[in-house]
Amino acid sequence: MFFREAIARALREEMQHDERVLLLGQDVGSFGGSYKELVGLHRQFGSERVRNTPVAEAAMIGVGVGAAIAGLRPVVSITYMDFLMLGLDPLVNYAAKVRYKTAGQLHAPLVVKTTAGAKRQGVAHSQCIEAWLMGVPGLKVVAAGTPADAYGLLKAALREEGPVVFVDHKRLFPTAGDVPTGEHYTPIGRAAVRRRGSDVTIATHSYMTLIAVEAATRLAAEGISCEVVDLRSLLPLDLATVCDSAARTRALLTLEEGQPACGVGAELAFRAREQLDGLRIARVGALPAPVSSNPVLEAACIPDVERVMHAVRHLLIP
Amino acid sequence: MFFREAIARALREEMQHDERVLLLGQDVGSFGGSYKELVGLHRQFGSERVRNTPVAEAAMIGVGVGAAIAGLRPVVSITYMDFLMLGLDPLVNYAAKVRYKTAGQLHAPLVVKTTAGAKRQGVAHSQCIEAWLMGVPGLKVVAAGTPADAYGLLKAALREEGPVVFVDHKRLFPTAGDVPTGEHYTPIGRAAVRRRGSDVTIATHSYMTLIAVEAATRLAAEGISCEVVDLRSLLPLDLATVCDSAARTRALLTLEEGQPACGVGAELAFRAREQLDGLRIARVGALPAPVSSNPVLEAACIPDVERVMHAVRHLLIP
Amino acid sequence: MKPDAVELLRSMMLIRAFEAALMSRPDHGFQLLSAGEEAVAVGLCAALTADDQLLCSGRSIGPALARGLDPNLVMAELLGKSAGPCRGKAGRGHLSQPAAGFLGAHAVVGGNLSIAAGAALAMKLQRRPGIVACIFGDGACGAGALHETLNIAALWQLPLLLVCDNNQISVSTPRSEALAPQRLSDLAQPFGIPGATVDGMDVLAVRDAAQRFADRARSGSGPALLECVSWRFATHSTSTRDTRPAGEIEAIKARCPIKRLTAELEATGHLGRHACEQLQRDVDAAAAAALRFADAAPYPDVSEVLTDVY
Amino acid sequence: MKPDAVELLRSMMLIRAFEAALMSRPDHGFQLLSAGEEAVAVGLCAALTADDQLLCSGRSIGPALARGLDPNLVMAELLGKSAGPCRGKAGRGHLSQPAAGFLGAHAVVGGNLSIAAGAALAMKLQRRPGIVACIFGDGACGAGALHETLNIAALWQLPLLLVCDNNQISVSTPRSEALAPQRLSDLAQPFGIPGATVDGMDVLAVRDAAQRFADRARSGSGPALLECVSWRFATHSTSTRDTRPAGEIEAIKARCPIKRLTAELEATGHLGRHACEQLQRDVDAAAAAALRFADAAPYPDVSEVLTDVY
Ligand SMILES: Cc1ncc(C[n+]2csc(CCOP(=O)(O)OP(=O)(O)O)c2C)c(N)n1
Ligand SMILES: Cc1ncc(C[n+]2csc(CCOP(=O)(O)OP(=O)(O)O)c2C)c(N)n1
Ligand SMILES: [Mg+2]
Ligand SMILES: [Mg+2]
Repeated sequence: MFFREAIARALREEMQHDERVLLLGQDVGSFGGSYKELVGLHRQFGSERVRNTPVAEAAMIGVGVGAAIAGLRPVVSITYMDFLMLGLDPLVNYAAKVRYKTAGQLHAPLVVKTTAGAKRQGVAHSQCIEAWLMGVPGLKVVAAGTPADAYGLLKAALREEGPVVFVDHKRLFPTAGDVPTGEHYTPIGRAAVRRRGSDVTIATHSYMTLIAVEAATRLAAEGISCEVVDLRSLLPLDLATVCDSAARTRALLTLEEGQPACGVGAELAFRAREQLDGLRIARVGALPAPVSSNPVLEAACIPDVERVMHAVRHLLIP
Repeated sequence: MFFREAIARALREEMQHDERVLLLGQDVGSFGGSYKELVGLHRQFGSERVRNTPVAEAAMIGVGVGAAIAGLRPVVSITYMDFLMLGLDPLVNYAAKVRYKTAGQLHAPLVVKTTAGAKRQGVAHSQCIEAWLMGVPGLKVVAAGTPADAYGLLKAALREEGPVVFVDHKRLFPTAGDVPTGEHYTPIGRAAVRRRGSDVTIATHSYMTLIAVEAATRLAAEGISCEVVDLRSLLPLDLATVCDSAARTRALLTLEEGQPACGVGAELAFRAREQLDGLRIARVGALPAPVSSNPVLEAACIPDVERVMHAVRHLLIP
Repeated sequence: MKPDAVELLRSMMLIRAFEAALMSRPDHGFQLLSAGEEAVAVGLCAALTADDQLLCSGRSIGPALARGLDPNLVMAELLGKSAGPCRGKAGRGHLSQPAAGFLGAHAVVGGNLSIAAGAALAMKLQRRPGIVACIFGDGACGAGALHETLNIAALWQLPLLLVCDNNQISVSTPRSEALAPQRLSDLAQPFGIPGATVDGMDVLAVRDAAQRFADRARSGSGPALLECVSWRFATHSTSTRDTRPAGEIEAIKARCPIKRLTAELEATGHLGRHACEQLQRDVDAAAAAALRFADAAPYPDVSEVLTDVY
Repeated sequence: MKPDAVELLRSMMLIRAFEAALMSRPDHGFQLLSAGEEAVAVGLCAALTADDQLLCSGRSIGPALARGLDPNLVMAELLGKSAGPCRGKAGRGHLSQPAAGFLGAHAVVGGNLSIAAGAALAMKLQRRPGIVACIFGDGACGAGALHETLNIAALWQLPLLLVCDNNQISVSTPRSEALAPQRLSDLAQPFGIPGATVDGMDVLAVRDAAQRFADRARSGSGPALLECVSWRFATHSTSTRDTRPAGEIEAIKARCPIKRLTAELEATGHLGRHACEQLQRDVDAAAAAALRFADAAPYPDVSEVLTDVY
């Protein structure tokens, strides 16, 4: 099953189970989403529950939160994560805080689904800002790297009591993978080991998981054994799985597509080192520049297999 | 001179020097700013150059950037850093990227002045999100801790070619300190050692510098000698000053008022450890919760002298 | 004149008395007062039923009390006590009691507009009988949130009543310096949303206009925008300086909505001087009781800093 | 009919030919085409002078060429080559050449509105003779950015001409599903800003309306909002599927602004068949030359990934 189909399936099942689930977003209707990840939902559930919205990210999230506190379970689709910036006020200043500020009188079971990452779309359609969200108490943040997790995490997100940001990735939609035919939920807060290895732990998420696995495969030919951990959940972080692995390998490489400064890797490194004394750590992320749509410059900016291999080799120099 | 007066003085001098400097913001006019930090500017420079705006943070920053690329040097005042969220799209998606995407045809000498931190104003008027900005290539980010730096950094920001976010703090405005009578500029990208010490380096910024110095004073009575580094510039970070200090003390405590996850401390720790093997590090930041206006809960959430002292003692346990 | 006018008067007087009592505790920090603007909240709430929900800006004391929240609980919340409906976590600016029809305050200017629309969407989709009302200031009319919300509310015909409490100032900025439109209710026009501007110092005018729009929304005919032109008596917050000349403030206070309704009721024989004094004693007593209640209540335990985050 | 109508025709034909040439290089990735909407950009640019600046949305090929940018450079930029004015860093969606009066494209829907207002503020404060024009789509009319910009532009009487290229669709979403207003130019009304709606397939109508508003802005009388009702011929981007039925697209293409002006010019004797064919050969040659130029140009060096960040 393709990643994009896994998303549609998760939404379809949850919308069947629960009348309160509805989908709001730009071009979520008969168009079926910018990456065909919503195909069929509009036909099945109609325009009441699958609603095209104006281009108004702030109000889209605001309306989503408002509907959530009043009893619905909205999924708001923000086509590009860059434009989540336009809706951070309702997400961060309201949704993430409403349970706290009302002392539990209200809660906001809202899922914001958004697409991160670079795929030749330029400076304002390529960013990965999930690290920002990791510093927002009250939010949960997940990022699937496989069709099975796209399915399982989205379903789990829709059963949460509070707001969840579900991050997918332009380059993942056309990837394929097994998804169990039976209904299942991927627990939020648990990482997954994608490949076993003994020399170094690569901790990553989303599309970069594929890059890490590819790098690991090629490094195996050099005699370097990489364990690849797909974080899946960024808030909360599954430190235990990362540390179990790193305790064995004694070396941790964090890999993210976004900016490394104050990024996912910086956080993971800090917390892993609190647990594991003397752990060797390096990080790989985008170069400190905007992501151009230019094929040469985009490729140079974001991490690729070569850079990961290089970083692993370098980390393992005694 | 009070911190708030240092801001007004910096703006006054730069507006006198350079006709292109203008000030845009809510209540920046005869009211003189929410913390009296702009008093006198409207009277001196008039409504053309000191412009009250509507409550429209997105457009305020957008207008600022637009004016900057077209030849002015605007200062946009965003009263509370929480509301910077409303203007992140023009700041991050445009201002920070315009030089890059035009290959240097355009640049945006814009200063966004905004006030961070908690002072009994509740969940949406207390946040410190400067760490988000540290992952935005193209931006510079400074945060003054003293009146002299408020003056010097703001003046330096106004001489930059690209966008600078100048972060001040509600609790700093009424603090006093020496400001040289002669005109001067604090170079962006250089930290300052506020107190010399030998056992531990406390790296911090903004209002937390005062907390760190107070903790250091009290720890001295216990025989613990703290060096306090005021980062002043968060992007770029002055790693050299922090590492010079930490190379001597062999222990680094990072202290910030905001959330530590993916925070300033996480970044600093990562980079300091790349330079200094085996450095002991701990971090102190807000608890993982929104900041309530409640006196008990606000005080519990954000770092105070006791928590810093406790963290230092704990870090120094062999 | 409708028979419930005395009730409206009492409600306005309670707000005024409550705020006076609150002001005797400056040690609890600043507050955003509703004095002068009582008629907007009270007139609007007279048109709401128990099925409805009300949201408002940080200037929330008037709306909360007008909506019928227990003054004791409101006072406790404002003073940060755990007896408040939000256990003192919300305090000023974020007060709420959804079970009492008060989704409540949000201190981000314009921030509650789209949230109110979302709540109205939920009401509509769940075929509940209620409507959603949202009070916001003139300041919020400069924010894009209003435009986005008007458009969505019109497209989806939401049961939403947007009420602009246009006190003609935002902190220190006069409305004329911040807003180009001559009448703020005109902002609804391009969207095909009905709008009206009424005298916000006249509680009966507010109530009648609100009733008309509320009935309309309730019957499924969609949103409306009601502008109530009011005057702020106090400074923006109790810790803010005023930039208005003292003489101007005196003139403003002369337009008091309470005095105005009192005079009308007395002139038409609906209220005697004695009954009026009794009302005053009642609300003063209620305010004093609220303060005693709040004073006696404890602050939340420090451990609550980490509860109800997720 | 003004004598420069043939120039307008040529400009529209150049855009069409340029895009046809560009389409022969799908290997360079998707593009946002202006086919069908040439009259909006060309009509507007006919009213601008060298002192003015133009901004636009990501659908920027028409605006760039209409503004007079060298097709060679534009093609190079779109194909990511370092001979482009932005050295291939901008590419589609972010094309600019400020020295040529084109502050340029910004691919955030609505994102250029307030930036255009800021540029207009700079023009005004520096007492420069120019005005700023900004083209945006109907989609951007759902965004709060328009409201905030209209308000500020009106308050400050900015020399700003806002031009909505209303092609009646946003990706797949028909304008009627996304926008409540009947006429988008009505959105200017509450702010006291003059607005007009013209046939965006009629380049002369666009030019005349733009000229009127541009003159007005130039004379210090402030901003205006011009809505041009147009039709998008192609899919949203060259990699997007179309949801419109094939028959509908055929009908749309029949309204071609180029055919229309050609017919008018021929009917009035301003253009012979021969001259028209010559025009076509000219623009085809220019487009082919642009493609050759761009193909021959190198990609930027990989080291440029870190240049011009600060
Ligand atoms: C988005 C945002 N920007 C700025 C502020 C700071 N602020 C708090 S109240 C206020 C004035 C708002 O004026 P108005 O909407 O007219 O309400 P009023 O205070 O008059 O009741 C401002 C600017 C805020 N809370 N939110
Ligand atoms: C803020 C924002 N949200 C979403 C998008 C994705 N997007 C790109 S173009 C587009 C359609 C915009 O429609 P319109 O403004 O009518 O312009 P058109 O494509 O018709 O020229 C959308 C939604 C974006 N670029 N920016
Ligand atoms: Mg007001
Ligand atoms: Mg369109």
